[in-house]
Amino acid sequence: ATAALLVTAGATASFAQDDDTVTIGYAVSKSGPNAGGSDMTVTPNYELWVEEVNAAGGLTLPDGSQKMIEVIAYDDRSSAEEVVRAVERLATQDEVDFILPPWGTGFNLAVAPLMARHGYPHLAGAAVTDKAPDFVQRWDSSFWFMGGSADYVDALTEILVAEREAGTINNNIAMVSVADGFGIDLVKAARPAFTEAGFEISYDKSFPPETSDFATILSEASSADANTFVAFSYPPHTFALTKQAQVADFNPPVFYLGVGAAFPVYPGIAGGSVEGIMSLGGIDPDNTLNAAYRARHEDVIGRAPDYWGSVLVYASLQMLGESIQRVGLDRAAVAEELSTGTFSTVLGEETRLEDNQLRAINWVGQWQNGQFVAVSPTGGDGMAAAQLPKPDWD
Amino acid sequence: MKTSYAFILAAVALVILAAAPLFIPEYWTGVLLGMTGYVTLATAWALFSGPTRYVSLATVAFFGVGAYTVAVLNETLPYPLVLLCAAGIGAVMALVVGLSTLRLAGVYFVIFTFGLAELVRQTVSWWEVNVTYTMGRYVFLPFEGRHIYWQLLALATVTLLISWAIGRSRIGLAMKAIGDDETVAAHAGVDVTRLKLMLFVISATLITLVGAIQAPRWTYIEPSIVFNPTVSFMTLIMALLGGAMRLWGPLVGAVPLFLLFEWLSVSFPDHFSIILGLLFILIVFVMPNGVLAKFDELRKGGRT
Amino acid sequence: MLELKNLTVRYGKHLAVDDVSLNVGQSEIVVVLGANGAGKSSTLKAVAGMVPASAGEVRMGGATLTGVAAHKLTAAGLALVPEGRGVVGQMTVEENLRLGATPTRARPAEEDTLAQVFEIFPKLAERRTQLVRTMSGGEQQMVAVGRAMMSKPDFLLLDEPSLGLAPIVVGDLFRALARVRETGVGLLIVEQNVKISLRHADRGYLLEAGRIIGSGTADELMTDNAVQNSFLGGAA
Amino acid sequence: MLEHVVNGLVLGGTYALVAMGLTIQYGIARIMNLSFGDTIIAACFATYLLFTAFQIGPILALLILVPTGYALSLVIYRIIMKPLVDRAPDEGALEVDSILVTFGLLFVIQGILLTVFGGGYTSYSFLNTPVDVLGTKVAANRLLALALSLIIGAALVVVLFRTRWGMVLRAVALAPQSAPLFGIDTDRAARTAFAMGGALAATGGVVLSMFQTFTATGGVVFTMKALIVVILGGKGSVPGAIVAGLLLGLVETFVAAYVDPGLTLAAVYTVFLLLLLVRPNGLFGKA
Amino acid sequence: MSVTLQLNNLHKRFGGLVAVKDVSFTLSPGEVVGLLGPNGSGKTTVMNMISGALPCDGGRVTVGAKDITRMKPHRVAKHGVARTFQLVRPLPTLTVGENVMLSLAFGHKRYWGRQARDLAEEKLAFVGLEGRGDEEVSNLNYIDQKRMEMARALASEPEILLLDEWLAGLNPSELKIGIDLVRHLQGQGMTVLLVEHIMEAVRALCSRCIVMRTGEVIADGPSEEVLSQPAVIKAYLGDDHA
Ligand SMILES: Nc1ncnc2c1ncn2[C@@H]1O[C@H](COP(=O)(O)OP(=O)(O)OP(=O)(O)O)[C@@H](O)[C@H]1O
Ligand SMILES: Nc1ncnc2c1ncn2[C@@H]1O[C@H](COP(=O)(O)OP(=O)(O)OP(=O)(O)O)[C@@H](O)[C@H]1O
Ligand SMILES: [Mg+2]
Ligand SMILES: [Mg+2]
Repeated sequence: ATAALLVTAGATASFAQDDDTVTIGYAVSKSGPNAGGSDMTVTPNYELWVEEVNAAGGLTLPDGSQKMIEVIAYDDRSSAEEVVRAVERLATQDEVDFILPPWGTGFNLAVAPLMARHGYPHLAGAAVTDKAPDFVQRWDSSFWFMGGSADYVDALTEILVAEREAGTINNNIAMVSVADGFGIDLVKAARPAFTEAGFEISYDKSFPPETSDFATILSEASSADANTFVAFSYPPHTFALTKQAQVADFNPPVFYLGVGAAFPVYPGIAGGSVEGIMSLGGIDPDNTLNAAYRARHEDVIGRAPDYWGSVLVYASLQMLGESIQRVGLDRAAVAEELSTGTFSTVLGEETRLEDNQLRAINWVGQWQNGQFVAVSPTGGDGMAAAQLPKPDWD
Repeated sequence: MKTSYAFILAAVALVILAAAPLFIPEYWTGVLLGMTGYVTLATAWALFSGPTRYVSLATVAFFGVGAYTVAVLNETLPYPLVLLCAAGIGAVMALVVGLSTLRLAGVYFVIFTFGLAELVRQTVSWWEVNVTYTMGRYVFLPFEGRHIYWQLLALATVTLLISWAIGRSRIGLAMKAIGDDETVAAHAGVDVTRLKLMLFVISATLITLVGAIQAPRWTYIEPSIVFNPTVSFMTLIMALLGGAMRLWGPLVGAVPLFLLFEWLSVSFPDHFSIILGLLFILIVFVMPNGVLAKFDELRKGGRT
Repeated sequence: MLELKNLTVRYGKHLAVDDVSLNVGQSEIVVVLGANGAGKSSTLKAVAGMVPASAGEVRMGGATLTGVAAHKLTAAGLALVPEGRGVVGQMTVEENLRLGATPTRARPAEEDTLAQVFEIFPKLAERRTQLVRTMSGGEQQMVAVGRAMMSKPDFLLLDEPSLGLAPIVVGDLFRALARVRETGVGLLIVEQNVKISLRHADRGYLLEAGRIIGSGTADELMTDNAVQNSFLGGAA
Repeated sequence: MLEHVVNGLVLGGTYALVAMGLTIQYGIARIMNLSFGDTIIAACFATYLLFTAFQIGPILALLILVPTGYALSLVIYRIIMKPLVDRAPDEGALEVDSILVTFGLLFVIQGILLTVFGGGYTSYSFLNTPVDVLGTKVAANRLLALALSLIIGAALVVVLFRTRWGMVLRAVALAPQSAPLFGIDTDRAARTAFAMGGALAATGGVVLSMFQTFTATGGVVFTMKALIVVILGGKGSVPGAIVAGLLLGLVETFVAAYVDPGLTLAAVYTVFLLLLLVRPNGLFGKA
Repeated sequence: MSVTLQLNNLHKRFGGLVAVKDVSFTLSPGEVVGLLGPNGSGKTTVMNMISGALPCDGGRVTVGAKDITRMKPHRVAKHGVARTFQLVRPLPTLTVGENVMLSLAFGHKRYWGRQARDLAEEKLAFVGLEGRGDEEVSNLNYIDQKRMEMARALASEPEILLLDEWLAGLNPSELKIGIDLVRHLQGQGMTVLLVEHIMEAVRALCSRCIVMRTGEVIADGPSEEVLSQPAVIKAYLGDDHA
């Protein structure tokens, strides 16, 4: 096996040096528990972007010449050790020109030191973390595109406060969260935010990620006298919570769920009854750039992107491409450009990073008439107004 | 005579392995690192599970606890002390587990240990969520791959030495006897309980240390990362493949299997599972008693 | 008639049974005597299909049985009580016995045979619901014989049935076997308890290092010098 | 209180349903089938495909997939397991071999599913309608799982303990070497049991797919949960699997309701470990 | 050299079944005593309780001045009590020699290395297995396995030996070898408790017999006397042996 390994290693190394192409490598979870997340938010966008760039003749360099993108993609099998080694391989064996990050907060952090050490700009597209400012200090060529939990929570709180004033909801919130980094980060931000806004958190529990039955949790939550139900959940939980809420006829005026509610398959899973459900993300249906992106995604990948992370990941790739166009393949220069430049992306004509973080993010979205529209930042460009209370389940 | 040759050979191999990171690309150091990690895990696992045939799936419980200890303490204690703490925690946990599982045998023990690993993971999760309010911890130790590799290499050497020493001692004989028939062993004067416990603790402590040493490599640690049951399964499969009853068995199982995994995932990232699965089935059919047994068989066959 | 013709059994290179020919008639008790390791058990196992014969033939009532799977042999009327008994320890006495009546041929008479077994081994009737595993060695042997009888065999092969049985039970067992024989069954018995087995047998064979070295009627063997010397320790 | 009992039983019914097939495969055919969960997932995907692409509802899918599961398992037994059974010198060897080979099989099934369906989350909605059980609203699809597990379980118990065929299967489970002496065709029994396990996995998959979100790589979770239930019940014991499944369902529900949902799984494992310590061979197991 | 083994009111229940009821007897040093009784009368259970394999429900076992009741088997072994098993139990992954070395390594002297190997060879030679220490156990035939088990028991250098049907399954000529071996031990002053159904062996070896029935001792005394008691004949021997 060793001999064979060396042969492949040699082979990949040789085309990496091919001057006509730009090699871009990534390791994503094609199998294992993280495959579901990667497969929705990260991998399709990487594929879409490469396909589009190559269809247009390749990446444009400052001198106007173009180079096709070669991709080296590995499966990290949802293991931290694998993802680290795969990135090491991309950096030191395949010597690729750029490395795209894996899916998930944990894995982005796992590879961050390596990317920094080897001088690769790290466009963390699918990682939600409040520590982003710290990380930017630590690894100055790291870029964070999904915001932090406080952002999402504050945006939600703002909406809740308005609804309470309008008399739509009472002062109680029932809140559940998945017991992993994502859920806990959010819930940790939510507790002080809600309390400071004068809300009472009358039910506040975390559940293990393996949980698949929510009958009891919802029945306890529904007896908490809360008009607001918030779940910081992952797709399997989001789906199960929805189905169970329908069965138990649990229909609080505010029904906010985590990852998965912004998936295009969600309405089908919920039996079509999604009107009024809120979650992270959301789009502006009138944004033509975004609409075009969604159409292309469906064309190339065969299915629609989700309404939250996908567009951010895709935008990060566009920014990478534009940076290369401006400064060439020098990674330090690209990092510098990412940090300081202004870009035209699916998010808007003037997308820029603040302190290496993308801040122009839609924090809260809501299903309205079959679309998952952004309702926050409230009053922002192209934002719809939240429509509450949520109507009855069909 | 033969032993001293073997020792010299092993020492030379060790020196070469230790010097390797200075000459090879970082990625290959990473491969060596991962491999050494699994060699240590499999050898340590086989220390207890090989002769006694108590198949343990608790590997990742100890591995994860080791990693977590580092994650929790790395900012408060000097690193060597952190490792010591990890070893201590692993040992104490193994003692408790060992004491409570003595009545179980066969598949009941197997699943018990699996359940145990899950329980540890759930408990750590719950503790972090509800008591310390932190899910996900950071390990910012200034280690590169090769630093971790050297530590693992040292641990692997120690583990193999322990395994070698036990294999030659009366304890090794007693462990094999326990694997065959505990009652007979007891009547022959073996304090079955104590011995099993001792070996379990040694094995678990070594496993804990592997987790502790590897932790800095991932920067970020949360239960779903460090308590990944795959670790238990891989360890088991590697040891069984090489032959868990022999000193070099786990090593001989871990190295090719690890390289195979690596090669497959590099060359066939999209069909890794299918190819791996088919190869696995093939291996079972071609080498029913593990790689070393197959070698023995071929050697014997060659002679006659 | 159960006939073994030139039966040979090898374990790898080791020749355990070497060209053995013998026969058992209906209502006949035939014993095979021999030292430990002489190949007695291997012979029985080969006949019952538990180990493959490397050469030779087994015929029962004219039909060739060589190569037939063990369970089919039982169904065809050949029952083996092996060394180590072959009972299901975690089932009850009654379940073991009833399981013995699995072959179709045994079904109709199941209740009658059961009654018969209980009559021969009253202890089993007392312990119908005890798990066989928890019974003493001797008790388990009774279950094993009873179970074999339940399959209504034409021929019953017993491997050291008296092993570990109290003297009184050994006597009872052989008397019971004699009664089994009266129902038309032929019995092929491997025994170390030479005296009592010859007392109840019609004929016998001597096996040494896998080969038949002598045979004769029970009476002949009883007084035979070779038997006297090697099996009865030269005593009277 | 009553509500939690109902919810607990309903949840436990799923566990029992999933575990029964495994306990039969392991108990009678002696195959420790690590790919059991992946078989379930495969059935989930098949149901999904039938439903979304061919408009064949899951109930009808049962009629198609259960026999398919049986037949495919027979084939798998023939091709992969039989040679191992034949060559195994003793039970321990077969156990090791079957662990290794089904570990491989797990990857094959997973790989096929990944190639065909991708790694994403899959879920659809069917029979997600409330049914009132003693004042608690329970999803019809989950109730179906409970009902099926009880019906199948009862049928299996009757077969195993009241019929000769069942006695034969149990004998093979308990003493495979001796079974031929009883005139039992062990190969056939093992084959049948393995295939029955496959059919039960298919049943579980069809039913689970109605309410569970599944991914191509999610089989391990089912395998391990099923193993926990099997072992807690006592290997090879169908009543054990049912009682253990229901018990764990109740434990989860009560802990979620009265203690903390975060501790449900911790509680399940604790109960599992404690019960095993008291009864080292499971609730219904015999030493 | 030997010590006294004393049982006082030993008691054992299995669920509802009283397997051993108030069994008391004493073995004097150097005595070879037959423990007889119908199948299931509790003989093996008594042996199990002496050797620590089963906990007693009541009663006391002493070796010399030492109370060994409820001791774990390995400690009982260190107090000079060794046993064989009713069905031979060789340790199959160990060689013949290692089977014996195990007892040497964990007996009270804890021999190891060269010395243990030599002693193992010595014990094997004693039972008639000289030169076979390196063989696989599976190469041994039945009687040789029995011999090895005896060697293993002797290797822990016991003063009291419990033999549970050690002679069963031997043919008459092999039986003679076995009987001679036990006699040899007797000559060395070993105290032996012998459970046996082969009456030739009992008559040849035991000066004294204890007979059990349904868990109780029904006779204890010189063999001749005991074996001719009507109760013993009725319960155990049958008319054939009368
Ligand atoms: N499975 C086996 N593999 C290899 N050799 C075997 C096997 N079974 C038996 N033998 C060998 O074959 C020979 C005959 O064995 P067998 O068991 O038939 O003897 P036996 O006459 O029944 O002796 P015993 O009185 O000890 O039961 C012996 O030398 C034995 O060691
Ligand atoms: N673990 C157990 N559980 C239940 N009953 C048991 C157990 N062990 C032994 N018995 C019962 O206790 C009684 C005594 O058994 P024991 O094995 O001591 O008999 P024994 O005198 O040695 O008989 P044999 O001469 O047949 O070996 C028997 O009736 C047996 O069925
Ligand atoms: Mg024999
Ligand atoms: Mg006994």
